[in-house]
Amino acid sequence: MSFVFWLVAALTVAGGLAAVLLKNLVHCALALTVAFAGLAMLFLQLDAQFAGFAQILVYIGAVAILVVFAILLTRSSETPKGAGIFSRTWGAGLVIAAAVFAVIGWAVLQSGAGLPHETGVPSVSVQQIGNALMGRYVLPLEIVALLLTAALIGAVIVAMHEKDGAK
Amino acid sequence: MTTPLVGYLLVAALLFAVGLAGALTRRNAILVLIGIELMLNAANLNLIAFWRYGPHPEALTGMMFAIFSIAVAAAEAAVGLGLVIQIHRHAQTTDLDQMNRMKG
Amino acid sequence: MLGEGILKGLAETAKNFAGSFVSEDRLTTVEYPEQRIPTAEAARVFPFLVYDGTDWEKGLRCVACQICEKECPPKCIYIEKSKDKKPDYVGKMQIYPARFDIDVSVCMSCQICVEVCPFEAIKMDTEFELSTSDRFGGLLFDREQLAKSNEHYHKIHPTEASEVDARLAEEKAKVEAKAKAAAAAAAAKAAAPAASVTAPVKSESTPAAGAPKAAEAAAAKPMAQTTTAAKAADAALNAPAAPSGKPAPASTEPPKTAAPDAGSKTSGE
Amino acid sequence: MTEKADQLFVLLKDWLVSFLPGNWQGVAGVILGVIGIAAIYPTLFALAVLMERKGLGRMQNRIGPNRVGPFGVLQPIADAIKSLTKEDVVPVNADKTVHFLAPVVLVVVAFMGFAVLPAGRNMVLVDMDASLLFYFAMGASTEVSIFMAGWSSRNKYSLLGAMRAVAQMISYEVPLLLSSVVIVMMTGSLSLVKIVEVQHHYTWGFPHWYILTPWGLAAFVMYAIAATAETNRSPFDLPEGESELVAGYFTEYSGFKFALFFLGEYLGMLSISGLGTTLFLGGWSAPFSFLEWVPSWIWFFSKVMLSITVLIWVRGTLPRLRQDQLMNFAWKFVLPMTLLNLGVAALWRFMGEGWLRWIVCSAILIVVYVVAGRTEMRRKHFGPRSYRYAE
Repeated sequence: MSFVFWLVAALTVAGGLAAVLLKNLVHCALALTVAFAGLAMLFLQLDAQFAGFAQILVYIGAVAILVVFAILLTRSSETPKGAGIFSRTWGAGLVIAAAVFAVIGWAVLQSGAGLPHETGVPSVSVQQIGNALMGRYVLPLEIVALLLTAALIGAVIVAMHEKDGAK
Repeated sequence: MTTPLVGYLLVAALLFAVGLAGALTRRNAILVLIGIELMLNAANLNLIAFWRYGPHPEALTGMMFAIFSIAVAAAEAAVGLGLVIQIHRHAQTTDLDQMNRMKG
Repeated sequence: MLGEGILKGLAETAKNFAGSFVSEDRLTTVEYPEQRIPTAEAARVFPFLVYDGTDWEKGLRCVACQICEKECPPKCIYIEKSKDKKPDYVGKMQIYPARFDIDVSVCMSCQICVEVCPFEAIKMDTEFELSTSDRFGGLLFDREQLAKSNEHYHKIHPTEASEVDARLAEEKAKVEAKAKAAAAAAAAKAAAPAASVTAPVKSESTPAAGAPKAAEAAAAKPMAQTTTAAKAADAALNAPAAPSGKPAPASTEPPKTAAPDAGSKTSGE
Repeated sequence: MTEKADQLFVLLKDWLVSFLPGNWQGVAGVILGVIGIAAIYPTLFALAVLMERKGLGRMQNRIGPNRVGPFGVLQPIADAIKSLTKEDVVPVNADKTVHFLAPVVLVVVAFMGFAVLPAGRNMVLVDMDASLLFYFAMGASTEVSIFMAGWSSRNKYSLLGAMRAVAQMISYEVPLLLSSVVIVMMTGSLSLVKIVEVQHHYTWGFPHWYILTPWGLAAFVMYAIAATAETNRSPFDLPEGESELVAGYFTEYSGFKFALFFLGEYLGMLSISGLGTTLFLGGWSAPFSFLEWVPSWIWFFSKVMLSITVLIWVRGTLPRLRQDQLMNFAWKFVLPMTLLNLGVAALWRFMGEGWLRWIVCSAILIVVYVVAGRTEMRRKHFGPRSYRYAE
């Protein structure tokens, strides 16, 4: 259903825009969760159930909450009233972003005719994903596991209070 | 499923641009991280869309890529936010415009 | 082992749950307005005024001495003295409170008024359901609302009330003995022949506990007047025969618990 | 007849749907399923509230509600009417939109979890491949709504309660997931329907429930602990510790929105009990093979209510934990135990049939439990409270 797709796409993009445009940081984080939820719905539309639910579990359940915690922990530094929320070089950034979008969009539209429009729904069970993870992709899986462990320990050490005597 | 692949790719491109604009223009370090998350997600959408419309969906390549990307993004967010908190503790600000010195 | 305490606790609550259906001890709550826990004897809420007999206005023990009014820490008692006098429990003429108000919204239930009262006239009540829709007037209790019978006092604080009654009886007996002595002395002094009449009457009436009344009656009237021996003897003779005509009615009698005590004392003297 | 009773709701749905034209029947079936969920679980919620109030009262030597209706059974209705007619107060400084959205999101997410729970034979709204993952995704989303509630109220108690709740839920989500992963490992499926079907076998009249294996029992205990913490129930109810935080994250909610929070909390309890039932207690399967004539949905709902009873019982028994005890317990005891349990389950799987695996697996679990418990108790990580006054 195309209508549902456009609705969800609009929701996602609106969430993303709100996340980068709003003044209040917590509102930004909540808008980010909307964007994440929209993306998860897009994944579901693409018949990628596992990825969609993983998206919700990881992004909404963990990353958004992490962002919120970070915002509250650094709250004393909220931008003072007078200063804008955008950087001094916002013009350049906007131009770059617009240029990137223009290039990608142009490329997509150029190749639009050659892209497939209709394919059968791929019948992929979670079991297949599991088998693939444990078979063909076992090395990446292990590397990701290592990366996550490293990131966990690293994040704890980075964010940990340094004790005065520890130096 | 009548939505063509182009639709997904355009949405992903838009989201990526929005994320990039956020990362480049906002002053707050956390907002920059949010922008980066959006860009990663846009890439994920592309991966899933290509997996869905690609010639060999049963090979699961795009799906796997997206799943690993999600895991890596979680790690990235954790470390990134840890860094932001540490910087804030160090410089008492998360305003990137004021972080213009290498020495504390 | 870890978790042992949790299991013990769970067993205890399970016992409580199951026991609440069978055992009274495991269900200590009662359904209040319908069911009530009997108030403890030591329960005290707000003060009330004790009266003897059936007529609250006549039997009020309070003599409007205003000690409680002065002692009351939050000053919630308001007393107006009467112009006239009425006899108290021993028959002595006393003034009485024309107005006696307690603002129970101010009262702090400290019981100081009870402790300072020399006449055992004010005691603590156990009535606690005093809610009213009238915020200002409703909690200002006047004489009529405050007056409660000695029976009520016995009902709520039996032990204490018995003690009080015993004490009162003792005092009364003392007064009476004094009056008797005075009467006897007066009789002996004024008219020697009358004494021979009086003595047998006394000895007759003591076992029936009629002597107090007689003495009272004797004390009430002849003290003020310069009595003749004949009059005193008349009074002593008439008293047991027609008690209703005299100011001290039967209900002034010490209650049953105290009665034998008082009686024995009287006969002993 | 037995068959008919078992499939009562399914047949009812099919009969109702058959009045509609062919291409509408699918949609109508889903809508009817949603209506069923929206009718049954709030009813169970009312029942659970009543059970909690009466049962807790009995445990505390009192009678509990007894005024509305006979023995107070209509109390939930009175509560509902009271909540719905009360004034809805929103703090002046509150973030109005977020404040409004928080309870809505909570209840919606809580309801969505029920979609994948098989409430009986063929009685599941959505039977998808990754339904367990879906359930946990929905469970994770409640954290956002709780944060929204706490933050938007602009009240320090609300915010503290919300942060506590979120930190606690994230911490206990890990053991919750890991204890469920054991089941997935043994079943080879994330589909809850399939998990129940695997357990629906009998040997000598006894069921093949996962709780009846050493690793299953261990996982169930861990699951129960994590689920209690996940639903912010006592003894893990620090987020709403009355003595310090008024009511936690819904301090600033009143009237209908408060009722929604209340509903969301109990729906969370019901759904997590339902998941526990599905994973460990054989879902809708009967406890003995000779009891199979009882309709499957009766078994499911009675098991759920039994779990709720245990939650109430625990609430009536245990005092609240301290924050450090809570976190130490999650990360230093429950998490290692679940990880060990994963290994034990793998061992069970590869030791093959026989009595040996029973002994080996039970021995490992019991020994580690006792040793770890003693060590932790000795280190006072979550032992008796010790107070340090002026240092």
